[in-house]
Amino acid sequence: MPVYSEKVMEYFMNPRNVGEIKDADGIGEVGNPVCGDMMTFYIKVKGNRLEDVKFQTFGCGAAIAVSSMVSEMAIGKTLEEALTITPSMVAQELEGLPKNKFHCSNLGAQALRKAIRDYANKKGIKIKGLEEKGEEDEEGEES
Amino acid sequence: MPVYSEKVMEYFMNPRNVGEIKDADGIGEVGNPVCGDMMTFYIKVKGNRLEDVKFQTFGCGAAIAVSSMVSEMAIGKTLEEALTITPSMVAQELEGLPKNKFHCSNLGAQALRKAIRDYANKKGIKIKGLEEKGEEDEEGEES
Amino acid sequence: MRKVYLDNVATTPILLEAVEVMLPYLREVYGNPQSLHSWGDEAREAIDIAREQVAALIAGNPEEIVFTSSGSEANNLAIKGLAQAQAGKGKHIIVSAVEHFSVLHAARTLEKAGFELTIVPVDKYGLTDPDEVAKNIRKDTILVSIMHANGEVGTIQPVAEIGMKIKETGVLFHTDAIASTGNIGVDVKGLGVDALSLAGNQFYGPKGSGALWVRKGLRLIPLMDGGVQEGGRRPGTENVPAIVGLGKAAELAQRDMPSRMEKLSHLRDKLIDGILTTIDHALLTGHPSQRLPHHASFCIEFIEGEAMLMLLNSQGIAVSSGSACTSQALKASHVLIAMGISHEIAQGSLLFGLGVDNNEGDIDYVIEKLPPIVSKLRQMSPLYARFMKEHRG
Amino acid sequence: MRKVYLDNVATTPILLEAVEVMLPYLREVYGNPQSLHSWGDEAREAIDIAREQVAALIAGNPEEIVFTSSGSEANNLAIKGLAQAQAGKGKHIIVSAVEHFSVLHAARTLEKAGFELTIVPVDKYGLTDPDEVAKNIRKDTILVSIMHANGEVGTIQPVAEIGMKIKETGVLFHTDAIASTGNIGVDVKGLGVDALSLAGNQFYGPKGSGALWVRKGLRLIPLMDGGVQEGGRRPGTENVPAIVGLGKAAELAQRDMPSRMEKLSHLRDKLIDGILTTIDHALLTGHPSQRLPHHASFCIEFIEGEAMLMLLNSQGIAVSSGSACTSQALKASHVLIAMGISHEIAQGSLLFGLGVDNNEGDIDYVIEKLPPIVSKLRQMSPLYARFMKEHRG
Ligand SMILES: Cc1ncc(COP(=O)(O)O)c(C=O)c1O
Ligand SMILES: Cc1ncc(COP(=O)(O)O)c(C=O)c1O
Repeated sequence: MPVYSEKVMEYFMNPRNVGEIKDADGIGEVGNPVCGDMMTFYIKVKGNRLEDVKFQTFGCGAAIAVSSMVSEMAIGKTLEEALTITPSMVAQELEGLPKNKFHCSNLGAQALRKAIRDYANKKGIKIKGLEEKGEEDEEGEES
Repeated sequence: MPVYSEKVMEYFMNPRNVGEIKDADGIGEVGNPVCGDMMTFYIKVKGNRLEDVKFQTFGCGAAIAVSSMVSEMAIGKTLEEALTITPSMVAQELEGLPKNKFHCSNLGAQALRKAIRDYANKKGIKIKGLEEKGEEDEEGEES
Repeated sequence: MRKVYLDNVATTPILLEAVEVMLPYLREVYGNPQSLHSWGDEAREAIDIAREQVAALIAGNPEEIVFTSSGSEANNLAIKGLAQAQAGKGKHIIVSAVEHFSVLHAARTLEKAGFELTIVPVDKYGLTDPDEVAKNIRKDTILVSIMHANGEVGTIQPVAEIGMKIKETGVLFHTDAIASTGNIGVDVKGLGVDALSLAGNQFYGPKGSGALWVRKGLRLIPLMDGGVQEGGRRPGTENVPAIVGLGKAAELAQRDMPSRMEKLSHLRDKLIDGILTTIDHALLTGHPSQRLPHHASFCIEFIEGEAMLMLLNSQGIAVSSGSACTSQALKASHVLIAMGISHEIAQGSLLFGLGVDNNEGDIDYVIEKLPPIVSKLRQMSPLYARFMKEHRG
Repeated sequence: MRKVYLDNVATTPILLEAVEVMLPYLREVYGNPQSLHSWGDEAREAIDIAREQVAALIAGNPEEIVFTSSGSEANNLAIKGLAQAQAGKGKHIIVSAVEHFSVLHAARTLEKAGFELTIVPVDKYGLTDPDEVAKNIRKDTILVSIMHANGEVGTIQPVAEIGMKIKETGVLFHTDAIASTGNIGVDVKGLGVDALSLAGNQFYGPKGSGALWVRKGLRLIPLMDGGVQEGGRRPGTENVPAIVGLGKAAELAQRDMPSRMEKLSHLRDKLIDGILTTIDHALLTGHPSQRLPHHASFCIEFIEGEAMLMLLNSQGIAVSSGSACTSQALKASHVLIAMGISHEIAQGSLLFGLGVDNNEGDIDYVIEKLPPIVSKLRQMSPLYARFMKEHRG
């Protein structure tokens, strides 16, 4: 097996927050099945907080574990706080990722950010931390 | 060990006719220590026959076995008969030689021929089978 | 938990009979085959026997066998060694699009060094068209290499037909028979090849053992320089135990081939049936009938191979995948892509290599465990969700 | 009959402890280290441990170890792989005249491909002068390869001094430490090298195991193309049992080196003394003190090596020779010739490689058996007869 940490294995085998939120307040989709991984994040916002986060992921063990970890890290956070989640924080929470799987942790953070952006766009609001990066940057960042 | 036949091993381990004939009637030396093998043949002629043949050999197991076999094949033969001993006859009597040791069987027959030539030169006689080849040819033949 | 090893395409276990004959050469018979004493003799004689056993398996002559340390080495030696030896005659090489990287990348290395390379395509089953090969032969073509059986999709190529088609051109013909040798009948004369690669760990022999058969008289530039081992074609102290084990494995493969083939193709058919009937949107890859008897490969749509491997492993089941995520380079299998399978579907690659140790229970176990794994991953998959919306909702 | 193996320079036996750790990887732990399941995990973990053990023996880092199938392969990979990777900078290579053919002929192959080769001489002990190496470095020099210890004459080269001398030039420095590693202390940092070759069967590890240590960050063009094994530097399914055995042998060598060296150098000195005092016109080859602790080599004048080997073998004694007759090419050892020994005297080459299994009785036995063998052959030798006439008569 890939040399995954126990934490990755746990989050892969028993993923948290899998699924779709039917009436999501924001949806973010990143990746591409051609490249191997694709993630869709759904968020439900209450007040300024992420009341619920769910995901669907097509991809490897790391991609699933990352999605699961990001969703768990995000739930309960304010939107501003959620936007501070970085790929390296995700990797660290997962007790490390194999080198050639780093890009999965990027994808997770990107998908969440995209869902928040979707929410912001729909609401026509500005959120601190969101304007700093263009969408294109997000797709490409650190990968 | 080199893949030697039992006959080669026997003639190497217990070589026949090793040594020098002090008052030899003919002496033939071939080979060159630089190349790995050197043989000296001594003959004693009585009437027209090889009454005794002895050899000294510097060389590998095959060279020693060949010398030993040639000496044994030659003793008792007439000079003309002895000159008909060919390298392949020697190899055959030894039940074969590894490919890269064929040249040893050439050396043995050559050394005997040279000793007979020496005898003929000393006596000023001609021997059938001797005139056919020049000395240079002998050194080089089939090698 | 039941343990079911179905990754015999990656490597087989060694048969105990082969291990047994190796043990003395690991321990008491430790001489160097090049040494001129009885320790050396014993080692050399053991190698000679193995050379005969391997030659017999493929109907070649013992002196035509060059022992190598792996299948990959045999392929590299064949491609580079033959091409370089023929370079005076021309510089054009032909290989198929589904060759193993040890052939394909070796050919690419030659390309960088000034050779010209034609890569012939395959059809959706992974088959190379003999006419396509023949058509591409030019005046300056010196080498054709078309694999005998593909390790990823199991397809058996029409090597004998290609051999016939190109025979009169005099172009050298190599076949990578690493996935096939020892598993199906391989006969160098019947195939009409000039060189053939094989590897012990594909047919219950040891790792670290391989061989290149090269037709007598053919020149070959060695990959490595050094001593005179293997007739000057492959230097380095011989790996006596591995060679001895390879020889024994060859002998056993020859002896047991019919029974192994019968048993394995039966289990394989059961596995293929079981998977195709219990899992929707599963696709058999490779040729449906012209395939290795122990080989079953699929693409399971909407999900990814590595994730399946991990969940199968958690159930004690070992298989392989050609998905991008399972490759170091994160690229989907070039074999599946060459067969026209989309990158998306190639991601769901799953590959079963059955072995002589498997039984019906193993197959039942897989057919029981795989469908819920597929369901679980599909429940997570945005592709599956989208598909369901489009087609059912 | 007593059996005395003194050909440990050709190959050592494997220590039983090393065989023991290999056995599970020959039998039950048969996974492919590249496979993504627990069978693969077990194999990969075993290789990781071996990599640490081998790295520890030479004070390198585990990720700097590239496992190969032999010492010869490691040398070829180093010479060809480093030179080709550096070819953009220059094309000049320096090796010594006494290198093993896997270095010397590899360098010659590069020469044919357009590289330039300087072969630096050695003195009568087989030593390369560090100044001579430094002097030959040019602007376009890219690689120097000087062996650590010579397998034929046992001489240990001043590698560390060469390393110091050429350090500031930035030229890559490889050493063939195949004869030395595991037998004497080898420390890649102390030696100041960029790459180092070693082989398991030179220090009681398995045949079919070798390694190239290459300093982190150095580019290396692989000899073979294929899979991603060994960080893309050496493809082919890993020979797990051999690698595991190599690792264990490395660990044992590190642990037992002082005691082995003491024991072996004592036996060696006894052997050298015994031979030089019982046999006239015998010459110790190589350096009298700067030599491998288990190595004793001679030229016995007036007679030829193969004949001695055969008679020694008939007494149960195994040794080697560098005589022309013992070589396939029928050429005297290039090492002895490079040391200025005449072809005639080189013919009498005899080479003893002592091992941990030897004891005083073995040495006594050789000293008892060798003199009559020498006498017997000298009695047959025309060279000896001539010498006796000239000097006594
Ligand atoms: C110094 C040296 N280099 C290279 C080799 C080649 O080793 P192998 O033939 O095992 O590949 C040897 C073998 O004895 C050696 O002594
Ligand atoms: C067709 C084919 N060629 C070559 C190889 C390479 O074998 P190895 O990695 O053992 O050298 C394989 C391995 O499975 C194969 O299936």
